[in-house]
Amino acid sequence: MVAFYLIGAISSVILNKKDRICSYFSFFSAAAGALIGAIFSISVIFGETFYLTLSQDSYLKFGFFVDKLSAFFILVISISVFAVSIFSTGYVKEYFGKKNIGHLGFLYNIFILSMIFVVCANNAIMFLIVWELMSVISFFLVVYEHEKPETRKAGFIYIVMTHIGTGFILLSFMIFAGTSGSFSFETFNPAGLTMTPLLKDLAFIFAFIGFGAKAGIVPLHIWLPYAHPAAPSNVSALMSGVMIKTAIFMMIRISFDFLGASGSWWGYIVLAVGTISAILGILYAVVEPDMKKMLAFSSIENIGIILIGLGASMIFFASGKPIISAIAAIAALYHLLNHSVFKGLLFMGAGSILYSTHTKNIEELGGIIKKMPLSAILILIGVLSISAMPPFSGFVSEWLTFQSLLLSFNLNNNFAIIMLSISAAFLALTGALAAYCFLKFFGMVFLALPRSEHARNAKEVNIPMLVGMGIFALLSILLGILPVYVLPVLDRIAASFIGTSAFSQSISVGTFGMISIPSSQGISISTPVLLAMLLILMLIPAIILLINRRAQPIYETWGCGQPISTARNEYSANAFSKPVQMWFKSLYRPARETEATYSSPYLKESFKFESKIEQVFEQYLYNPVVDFVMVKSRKAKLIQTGSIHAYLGYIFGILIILFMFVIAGGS
Amino acid sequence: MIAQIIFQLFIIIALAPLLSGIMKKVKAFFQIRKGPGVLQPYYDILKLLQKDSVVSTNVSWIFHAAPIVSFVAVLAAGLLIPIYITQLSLGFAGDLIAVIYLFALARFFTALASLDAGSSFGGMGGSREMFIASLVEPALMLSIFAVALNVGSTNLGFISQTVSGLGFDAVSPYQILAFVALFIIAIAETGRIPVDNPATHLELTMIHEAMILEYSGKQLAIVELGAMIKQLLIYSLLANIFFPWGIATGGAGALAMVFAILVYVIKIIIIGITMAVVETSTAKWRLFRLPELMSISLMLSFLAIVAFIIVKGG
Amino acid sequence: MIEYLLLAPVLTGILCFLTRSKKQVETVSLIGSIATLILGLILVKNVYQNNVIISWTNALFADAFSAFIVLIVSIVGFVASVYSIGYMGHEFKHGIMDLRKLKIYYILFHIFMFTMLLVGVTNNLGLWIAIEMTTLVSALLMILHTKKSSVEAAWKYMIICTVGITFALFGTILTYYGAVKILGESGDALNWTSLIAVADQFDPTIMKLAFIFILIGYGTKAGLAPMHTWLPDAHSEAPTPVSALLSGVLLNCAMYGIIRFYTIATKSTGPAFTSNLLIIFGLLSIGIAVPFIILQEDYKRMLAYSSVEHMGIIALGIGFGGVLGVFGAILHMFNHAMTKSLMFFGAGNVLLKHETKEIDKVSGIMKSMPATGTMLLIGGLAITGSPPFGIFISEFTILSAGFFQGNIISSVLFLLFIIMIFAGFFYNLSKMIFGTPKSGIVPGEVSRWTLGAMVIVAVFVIVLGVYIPPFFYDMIMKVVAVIRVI
Amino acid sequence: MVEVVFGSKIMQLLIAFILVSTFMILGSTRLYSCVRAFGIQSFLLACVAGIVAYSTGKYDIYIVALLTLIIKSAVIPYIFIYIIREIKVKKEIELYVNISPSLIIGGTLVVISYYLIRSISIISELSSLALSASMSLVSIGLFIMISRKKALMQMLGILIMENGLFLGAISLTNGMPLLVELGIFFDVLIGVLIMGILIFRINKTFESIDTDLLKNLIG
Repeated sequence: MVAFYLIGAISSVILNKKDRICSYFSFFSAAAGALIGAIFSISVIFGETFYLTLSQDSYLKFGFFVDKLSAFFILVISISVFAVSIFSTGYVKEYFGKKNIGHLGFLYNIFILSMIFVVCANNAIMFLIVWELMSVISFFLVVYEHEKPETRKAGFIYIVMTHIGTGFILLSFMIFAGTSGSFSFETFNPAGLTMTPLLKDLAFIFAFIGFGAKAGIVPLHIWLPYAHPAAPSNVSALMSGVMIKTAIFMMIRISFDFLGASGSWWGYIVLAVGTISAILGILYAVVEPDMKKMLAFSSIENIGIILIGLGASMIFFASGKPIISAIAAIAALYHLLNHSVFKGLLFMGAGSILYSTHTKNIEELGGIIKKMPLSAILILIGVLSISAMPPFSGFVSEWLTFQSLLLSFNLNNNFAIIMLSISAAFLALTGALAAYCFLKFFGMVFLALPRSEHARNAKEVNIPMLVGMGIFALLSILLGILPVYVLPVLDRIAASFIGTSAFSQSISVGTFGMISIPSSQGISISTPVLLAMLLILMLIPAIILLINRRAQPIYETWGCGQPISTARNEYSANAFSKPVQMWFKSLYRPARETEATYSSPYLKESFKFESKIEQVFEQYLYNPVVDFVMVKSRKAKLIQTGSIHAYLGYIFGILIILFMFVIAGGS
Repeated sequence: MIAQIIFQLFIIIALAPLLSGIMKKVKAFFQIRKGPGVLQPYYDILKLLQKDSVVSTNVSWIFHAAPIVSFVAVLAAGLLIPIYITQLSLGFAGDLIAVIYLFALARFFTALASLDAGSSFGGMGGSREMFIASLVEPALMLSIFAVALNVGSTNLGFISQTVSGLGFDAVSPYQILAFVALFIIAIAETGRIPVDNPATHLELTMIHEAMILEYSGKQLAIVELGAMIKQLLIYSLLANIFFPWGIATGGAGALAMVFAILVYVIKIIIIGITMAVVETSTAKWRLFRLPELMSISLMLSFLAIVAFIIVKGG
Repeated sequence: MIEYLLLAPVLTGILCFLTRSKKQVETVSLIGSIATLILGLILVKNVYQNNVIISWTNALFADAFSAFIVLIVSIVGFVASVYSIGYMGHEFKHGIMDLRKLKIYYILFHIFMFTMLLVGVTNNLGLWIAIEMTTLVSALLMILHTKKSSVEAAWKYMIICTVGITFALFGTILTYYGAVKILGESGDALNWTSLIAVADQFDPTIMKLAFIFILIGYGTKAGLAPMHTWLPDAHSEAPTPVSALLSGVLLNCAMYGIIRFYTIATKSTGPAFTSNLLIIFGLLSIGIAVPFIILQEDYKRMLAYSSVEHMGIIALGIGFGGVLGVFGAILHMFNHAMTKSLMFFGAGNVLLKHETKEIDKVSGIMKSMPATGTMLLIGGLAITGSPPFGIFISEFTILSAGFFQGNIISSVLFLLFIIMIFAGFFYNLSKMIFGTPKSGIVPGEVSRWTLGAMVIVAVFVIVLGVYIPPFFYDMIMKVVAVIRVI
Repeated sequence: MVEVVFGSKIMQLLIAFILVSTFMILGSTRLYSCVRAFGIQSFLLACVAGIVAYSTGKYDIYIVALLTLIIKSAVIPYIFIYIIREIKVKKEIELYVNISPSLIIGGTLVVISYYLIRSISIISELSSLALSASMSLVSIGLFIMISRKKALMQMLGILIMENGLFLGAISLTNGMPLLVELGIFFDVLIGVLIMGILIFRINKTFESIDTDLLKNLIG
């Protein structure tokens, strides 16, 4: 597996002159590597853990440790890499003339390789090296088109935020290493249990902030909406589909494996942060005109949902209900899998729209369904599954998360019930807003009349891109219809880190692929039957429509009389999300600039309307800190005055101080 | 098993227009006018089925698919809701959350179709509908939470069975609170007066109507029927979760079923009338005051949970 | 054996003096630096076998630590001479340098090498003389270009360092005074070997006083915090190969002096006093470097401040003590020498191409000089301590030493400063590297030599990040044994 | 170890004279008088070294004394005068701190160094007088460099500090081993030469040797 990625990387460097061949070569080897990765991970999930240590006697020991949890993540990585690689062979054609493809291919393969290493590192030093390697390589990928100034800004914010994250991770590893004496992860586990509660809490908090910065939880999320849109689409599909998940992977490993999730209030923090990220993520997504930025915000939202699942499972685990905690963990893992599938699909969709219309702004698009019918259907599937519509994959994981939240009544402490119910309400609000946001996305981009030249001459994308998207679309339907096969796999993984398998006692798989949680009384769902029902019932309206065929004359849309053929009085994306803007005015603080030019005092010639949403977090959290540092360092610069006399004065001063220090110390 | 499904379908499709006819009749009565006959909706639908349907130029396949999908989604939800018998043959296929998400699917497609025509009415209707939906869902979820807390499961058949088993002492404080919350949500879901005015085509007040403005002929018939069925289902939800007395429990004889159907029809009519009374007595609220209405229902369901904890927690 | 090592650079210096044409000068200097490198490696191998070599009436002395310094000096010296052939060749072509100046440059270059090697190998007080000579020679090297700023920088460098070194002399005298009281008047009262053996009997207060003067004296030379003021001027004004030598190696030699006295002082005054001083100075230098790197306009000055920061880190490492701390510091010396010279070479290429040191006036290096661009990026990432490279390993060891030793506050401060420096450094670097190149810049590399030098050093930087070869590991452990003599 | 010597009157007299010469430099406003005072100071230093050599019977110190006499009191002043004549520099010295306050500061510095050495009681009573003199010489040298604008004066400051150290060395350890002393002298000489070259270069580029102009390398 590793070999394939390496071949991909090296080949793309060698052949970087001849674009076409090298792009095929590098991306196909990546796809092949993904296939083997998938097989390898399934074998580990059903087989036993896999150890390989190629350590030398010297200071740096490199070893691999692949248990069920990391195998699951390798599976997730491999699936998305497989589809995205096929997609990128087509997508990369856009860069043929302009950019160096070998460069992209090389970075792409190393990026995947580093992600896989991150997931199966077995000691802290190697983990940190590979973790930062992943961020550095993804930084290069983000800055691939570095002509545009905003890509540079995005790259810079991204690399600095990940570096701060690594700083926190380093701190938490230090605490572990302090108690366990050595840096390998095996010793972290016993160390985790023996630590004093304060140290345990500190280690958890640092790890949570560190990995949260990478996962993009709310206070630390500002880099995500910059970095993902700046990267080429196939890379951003991978980044938000998979890279963020590696942070979740480490969070699970640290909180469950190392610290045994014993701190009771940890679960509440994770839950609260998850809920806030979900809400704020989607709120910003709804009002975002830029396609890829909207998808980046919605990744923050989905990370929030995964964290809600994780938080609930930690709460249950801490209050001694392993079975329900296993269910909640399964819900989180399932949503993680689904998210990497449909988010990958949507990013690829956005990429193909960008490929054919060369613009990311929804306001300028419209009516593309007539020009790109195939990708429209695929993206529709993606949109339906992300807004958790029944027969699709999003629904199952959302249903599971809701059920795990609803199961809280088994807990006897009331605070948990209230907290979980509030987060359930917020989860519902996020779900609805997600539907709202993606409806706006699909409606504005694909339906009605094209609003700009770009949209008018959009053309269908080439085959590999469609195939890539097709794979993911098929997967999201399958994941939606056949959760029955996925759940036992997830349960085995959840059992690996929670200890009890939820499957044996509670979730049983009945006929027709029904999942029921009889731990209480018969909560059950079976999507295959639901879909079957939908299809059968389809007949009734079909019959009504077909009985006596009637003519269907085509005529102008109804515009209260005057003909409206232009796209000007269509509902624009901004208008569509206006109600939400009004309702959340305090959060967005919308700024409006209107500019009107008058041909004569009465006749308004043109009217330009500009509304901007204020990035609250950036304004009030990050800029003050940066300004403070700048002001302080500007003052500090005065030390270097340039006059030699001042410098001699410094030496004289320090001499006197030390002298006093000695005399005080000495006598 | 299949017979039971078809029978349930038949009841739903038959009763839906009757219910809206009765409600129109009651509203007319309150507005001291004679108003159309109770069976008027049936005639409307039959008339529409004979008409041509005019389709706008810049429309894609979604416009044609949307009515079918939304009608089917609502019907599927119908099969999951206990109308007259708790042991539904397809009961295991979905629970309360599945029903809500089926309604969401229906709403999603109608809103999508509204955008397709490219007219500003459709866009406005779609955006307002989704806006209200995003307000309704948290309140809805919390009320389900309240109900599920008491019963322990969200499976509809199971809920109505346990509540009917409880007999009269089911009417405890949190049940009532949950009912009122659900009632307010029902108004929003079915597009009744304080939230949306079903009867008019005036841009200011119409939300649901605006979305289906473009439809005509057979497609309009399907959409109208779908809306009526949705209304019926929501009311039957209200009826069978909170006052399921008289619903036939599993394995009961034919007689019990007939009795159950009769009781069900009466209950639905009572709720219809109360809804009509509410409609005529209140004026339509401004769109941006609706969040207040929704937060009332949110608070109510939250109180229901707290009440439940106090009662059960002790 | 050590004499040959010292002889080689002097010989090359004289030979350069005799040569006539540019070609000859370059070949002679290249051969000379290769000879120095080989001799240096031989010395290291000898020391690796039989620990200590003393020769020439024990005025010259080489143990594991000085062998390590000789290793750094010879490697960086060799690479710098390769680089300067390309660099000076380019300047020669552009008429900035005539033959006479070129010859002076090479002569001084090799004498500078000689003085630095001398620092490594001399016995106690010889150290002071050697460092004094390095100052003198490097000051001369700085005034090759008769520009206003380089003259000013040279003058400041000269005055501040000489003042610093006079303090160091006073410190050495005090140590000598302490030693004489015990060892008597005999000549060898100043040699390391005898001093360390008897160090614990010294009078603590004298040693404390002596250590203060030494710390200030050699601290000025090493660029530790309050005395660092000359460093940015000197390193940014000197010709690039010289500034690479200056910050890559010279600072290490000064640090070598401090550590030598540190071992003696800790034996007599106990670790608390000396290591706290080192930690304070270390943190101060890292802290002072932060604002200057964030708000910097001149990229060579930015590199100079990052040298101040790295010297602070080494001092911190030694201050934390323990096997881990000292191991980290020594490894850091080597990594820093390599990475800093890589960065200076890159900066040199940029300077030759863009003729300006302003960060804002330079952009799009990745486009105009892809090879230098990637090297600069790798170096930039390495210098700020991001993991896949060597510096991260040494900083990680120092940090873990700090945590294990229990002084948490200083380690957390250390981490905070590094992150801020990363942000500032990368902000400036990315402004230079990415984007579209300014008009009028002809793309293409400066010359094969400069690129070759950079590649050699880049190999060290990358390899050491991932894999520390066993023999290198043992050598450092030997050095650690010498330092942590307690 | 040598005890008797330091107690003797001559030594104290010489040390006092050395202090007087430093104050002459502090007080003077003209270059020539400073250089001449420096010459005297080095001469006195040579005598001190001679006496120490005579009393301890260590012959190498004689050579050292001779060396100081030749280099410090003859060669270096000649270099100074050559530089002054060559650059035709204005005779007066611009000052940051004018004469009277610098004299007062010089005085306080002497008192402080005396008190400092006194507080480090371990150093034997005998050499404390010489040591405090050397400490004060060092601090006054530093002060001269800080307070005078002329580059030449900064050179002079360094040399005064050098003398202070030499005095300290002689008084503490009766002279370092010969090889080391030679090294120090050799370095000092080259140092002065190179500073001379630097001053010529400054004069060529800045047309004056006022260090106030050397201010444009900031930040």
